[in-house]
Amino acid sequence: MTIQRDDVLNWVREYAQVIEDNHEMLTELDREIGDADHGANMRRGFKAVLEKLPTVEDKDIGTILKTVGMTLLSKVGGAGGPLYSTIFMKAGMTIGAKMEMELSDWAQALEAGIAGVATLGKAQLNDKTMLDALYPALDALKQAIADGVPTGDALKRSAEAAHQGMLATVPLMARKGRASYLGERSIGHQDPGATSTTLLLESVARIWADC
Amino acid sequence: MTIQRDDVLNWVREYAQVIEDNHEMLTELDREIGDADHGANMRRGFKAVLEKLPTVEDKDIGTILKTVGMTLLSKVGGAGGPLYSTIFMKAGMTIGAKMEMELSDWAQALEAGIAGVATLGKAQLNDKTMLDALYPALDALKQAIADGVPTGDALKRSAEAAHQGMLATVPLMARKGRASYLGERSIGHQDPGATSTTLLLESVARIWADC
Amino acid sequence: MKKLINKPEDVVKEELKGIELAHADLVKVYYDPDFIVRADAPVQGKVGLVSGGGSGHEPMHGGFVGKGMLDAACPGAVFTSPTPDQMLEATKAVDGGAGVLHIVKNYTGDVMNFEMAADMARAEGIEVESVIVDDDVAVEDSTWTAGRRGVGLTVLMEKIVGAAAEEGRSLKECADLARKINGQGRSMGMALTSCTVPHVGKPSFDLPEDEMEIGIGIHGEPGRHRIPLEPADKITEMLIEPIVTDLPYKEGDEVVLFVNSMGGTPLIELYIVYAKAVELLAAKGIKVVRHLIGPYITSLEMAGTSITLLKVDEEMLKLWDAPVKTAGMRWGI
Amino acid sequence: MKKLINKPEDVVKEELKGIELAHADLVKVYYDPDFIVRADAPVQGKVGLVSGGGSGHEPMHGGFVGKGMLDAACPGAVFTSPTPDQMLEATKAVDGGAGVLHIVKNYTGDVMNFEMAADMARAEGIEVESVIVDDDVAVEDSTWTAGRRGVGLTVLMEKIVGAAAEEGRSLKECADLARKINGQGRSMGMALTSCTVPHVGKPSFDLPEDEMEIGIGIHGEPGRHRIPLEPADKITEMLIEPIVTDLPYKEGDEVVLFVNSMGGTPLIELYIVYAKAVELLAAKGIKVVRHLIGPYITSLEMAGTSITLLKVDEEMLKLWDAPVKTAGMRWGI
Ligand SMILES: Nc1ncnc2c1ncn2[C@@H]1O[C@H](COP(=O)(O)OP(=O)(O)O)[C@@H](O)[C@H]1O
Ligand SMILES: Nc1ncnc2c1ncn2[C@@H]1O[C@H](COP(=O)(O)OP(=O)(O)O)[C@@H](O)[C@H]1O
Ligand SMILES: [Mg+2]
Ligand SMILES: [Mg+2]
Ligand SMILES: [Mg+2]
Ligand SMILES: [Mg+2]
Repeated sequence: MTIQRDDVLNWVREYAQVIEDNHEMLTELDREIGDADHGANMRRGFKAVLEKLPTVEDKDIGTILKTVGMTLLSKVGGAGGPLYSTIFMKAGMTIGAKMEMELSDWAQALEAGIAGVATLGKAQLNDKTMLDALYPALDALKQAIADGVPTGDALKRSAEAAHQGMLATVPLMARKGRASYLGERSIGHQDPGATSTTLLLESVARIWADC
Repeated sequence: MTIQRDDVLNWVREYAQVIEDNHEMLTELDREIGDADHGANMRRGFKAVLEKLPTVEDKDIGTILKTVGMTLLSKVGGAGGPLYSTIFMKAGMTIGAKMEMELSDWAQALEAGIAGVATLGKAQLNDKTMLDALYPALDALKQAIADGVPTGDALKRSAEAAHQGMLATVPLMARKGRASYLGERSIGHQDPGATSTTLLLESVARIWADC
Repeated sequence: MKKLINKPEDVVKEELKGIELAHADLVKVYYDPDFIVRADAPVQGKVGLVSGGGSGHEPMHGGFVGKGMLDAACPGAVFTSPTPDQMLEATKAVDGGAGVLHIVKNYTGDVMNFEMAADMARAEGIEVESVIVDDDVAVEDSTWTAGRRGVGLTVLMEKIVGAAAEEGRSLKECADLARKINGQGRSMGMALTSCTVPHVGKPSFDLPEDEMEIGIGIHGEPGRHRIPLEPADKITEMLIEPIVTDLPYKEGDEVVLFVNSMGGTPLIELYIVYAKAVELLAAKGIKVVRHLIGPYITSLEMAGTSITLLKVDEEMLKLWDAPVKTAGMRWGI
Repeated sequence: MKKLINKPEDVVKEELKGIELAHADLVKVYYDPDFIVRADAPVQGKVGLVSGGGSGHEPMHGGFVGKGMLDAACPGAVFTSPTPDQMLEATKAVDGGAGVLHIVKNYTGDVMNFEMAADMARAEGIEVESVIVDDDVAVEDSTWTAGRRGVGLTVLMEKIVGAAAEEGRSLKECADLARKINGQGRSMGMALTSCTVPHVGKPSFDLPEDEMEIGIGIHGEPGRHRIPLEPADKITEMLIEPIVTDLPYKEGDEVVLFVNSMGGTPLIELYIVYAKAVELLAAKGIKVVRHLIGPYITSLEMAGTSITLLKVDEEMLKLWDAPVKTAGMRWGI
């Protein structure tokens, strides 16, 4: 089955709810090694997204994702704002004016989004950033597609890989973002951005499980 | 027996030590209903007095007391500074250039000092100030002298009256000084100034017990 | 106690050293007795303005010494009024032949010490007038008590009378103006936290996390009432209302609105209070024509705010706008 | 959490309201997107200076908008860098035809958002240059990391480059001057207490009564080291030493010394730190020719201090002394 425009809308709404439910946890992670705003920023952004969404409900997937990206850009701020905005914008630009897409389209979109994050933030794997969740998730997704795994399972594997990547940030010393100012003291804490992107990919897997 | 110049010097030194030993208690009383400095101020003042004392050790009682008063005036500050200064200055002026004095001289000196405090501070009995210890102490002293009580006992009665007056400040509502700003909330606390003057009269009674 | 200090007993001296090093272009600092005078004191033919009080209220008063404001300030120990010898020396140092005005906040200690200093200065042939500031509506005014405290209005008075003295007005004119200001100004303050006097080493009062003190002074004295925490808008109302009804300020009045930080409250919060205060006053037809926002009369690191209103006329406004060049307040020069 | 606020999410908007009401003579305030511009913007033919960053650092940056300093400031949420649309609108509002300089503190978020805004502005035909401030010696400088943070030097840069722009210098000249300043300035900060971000409601870090954080930033991030409390003199040494050795500052250098309060530290303590800092520098032959002492770049109500040194030449000094008229810094006008 393909992923419909409405599946995309449902996923965005679901993720907004996930943020609403987890913003305190995200802010708390950021309090430990950052500046205690990641949850609050994402929450402000996705509240605005929910308000904006009705204006593009009848539009194509690319337009929807780009609109989410633009909204995040003007509402989130901080490092998270441009980075999350880029994920959605590049993904939207990659998918383009489609009303439905294949899993492979999603994989390409995600790849473009992640490449955007890497370009913008100049971070690498193991710098203790969201990339540590995103890269493994993308690899797992591409592998699953290559192995012919059905959509639901493929997305699940991708989300699980993100989750592992997120956990793997704990022992790392941060080299990018605000946590890097802590040097050695950043060790032993889970990266907030890797956590919120894991939640993002988990909500994808949940909502598109039957696609 | 009469009170010698050296008895006066010994008493001033003793009181300086009493302040050193009790400044924290006095400041704590002042913290509760004032601005937490009465002990610190008195301590600063009597440290300076101890430094100054050698320069007048061979002088008469009046000069010694006036010197103490002048030193307190320039070192204590706050309300306590001028008030304590006045006690010593007026007492010294009243006694004058004597090398020894009778108990009645002391009573007159104390009366002059207390009158100075009343003029300067415009407080009355039961306003919850040092006068609540000083007035009863003076009355008791004068009564004891009239009754022909020996010096040591007379001073003891005077100190005891001060102590009672000090305790009697607890239920009062302050009408003068910084504690008055607290209104009803000043009730239930012992006045710091009444406490330090009681210590003053107690040290007199101790040091001049055998005069 | 967490403070950037060395020994508690050295705080004031070391602070004075810093002021001396930083502001040699504005002031001269004298020690034992301690006082701060304008670099060009005495200014011949000008009334000398002297104020003083305990330390711990910075920038008041030492930060207000300079052209267009005070001629001298006498810093006492932390929260302890200074001594007559400081005031006497300061008075002598700034007397330019036109007499000296003492601006005294109404605290028993300040009043008594300044009175003695004035007597001593007069004995030395200097003409001295004293003005008492007692603007704190949190304290009931009665002849039976020590009366109201002098708080925020002191800052506004020092600025305006400072400009008048700079203009060359006589001692009597300066004193009259100061008394007029005192008649038209009112203040009230509140605290979210206490402060810690260095030599005491623990907070002057203990305030639970969900309570505040209303009607505090500037010396870490507890306030008149302790009540549950409220939002900024409500707190602003609780300060503005008693101020406005006390004078009372009336529709059509033009005022200087001074929103002061007690030390630990940051600017971001003061602007929130300021916005609400302007709104409340506007609803009563009272117009804010000038303002002062920031930590000008503080209680060490206490968190909280005080609000001062001063009803002004054109003359006062002109003096308010006149140039001033001090470490703590500066414009026009 | 004890703050003079209403709802945490309204803090910045209500603050802007207060700024708008108080400083209408200096600035205009715009909402959604939020930014503050000089009242007379755009000034034709003048380079426009735009900065911005999270709120909670007041008076920076909004308090530095006005003649002789910034043309616009973009306030983000508390401790969160603002968004490109704010920066773009601010850039458009101050472009007087001579181009716009973005002064950006080196934080991943600030840099990325300002980069995007600059791209968008250029796409609309405005010439934009960006300068990154990264003066915090507490952070190791390496191409593998996010690099050093921009802290206290930002204030000095905004003043000096503001004066240069006011003088009519070109965009390139302003940008070059800003980069020169960045090359000659270094800072380091410490905290005695944490601060509480309104929407978080609890302290950003927990600090025992007998410890302090050395090498903090301005966003409530913990510092590099947590160590036992020390006297002010020792703390001053711990800040001055790494600053001086980093550039390094040398005998004969003339510097601006900036002793900053993180918010909750009162002036009385800053002067103690200042006095010691001057003494330490003098011992190395480094001469303090100008200073700034007070809460200029803060972290809400955090207690602590930061020290900034800027090596200056005659040109920079002249620009430092040039008139400035903003809510947070004013002289000569
Ligand atoms: N250079 C970077 N590249 C990729 N991700 C980054 C980079 N810098 C920060 N991040 C991510 O952003 C997260 C922090 O986001 P947020 O708290 O919203 O922004 P800020 O750090 O500006 O407060 C970090 O946990 C990290 O995952
Ligand atoms: N008007 C007054 N008359 C007599 N005693 C007074 C008066 N005002 C204050 N006192 C005394 O002074 C004491 C406080 O002294 P101190 O703490 O040294 O001064 P301050 O109140 O200026 O801090 C009070 O406890 C009270 O006994
Ligand atoms: Mg963050
Ligand atoms: Mg006291
Ligand atoms: Mg006192
Ligand atoms: Mg942030």
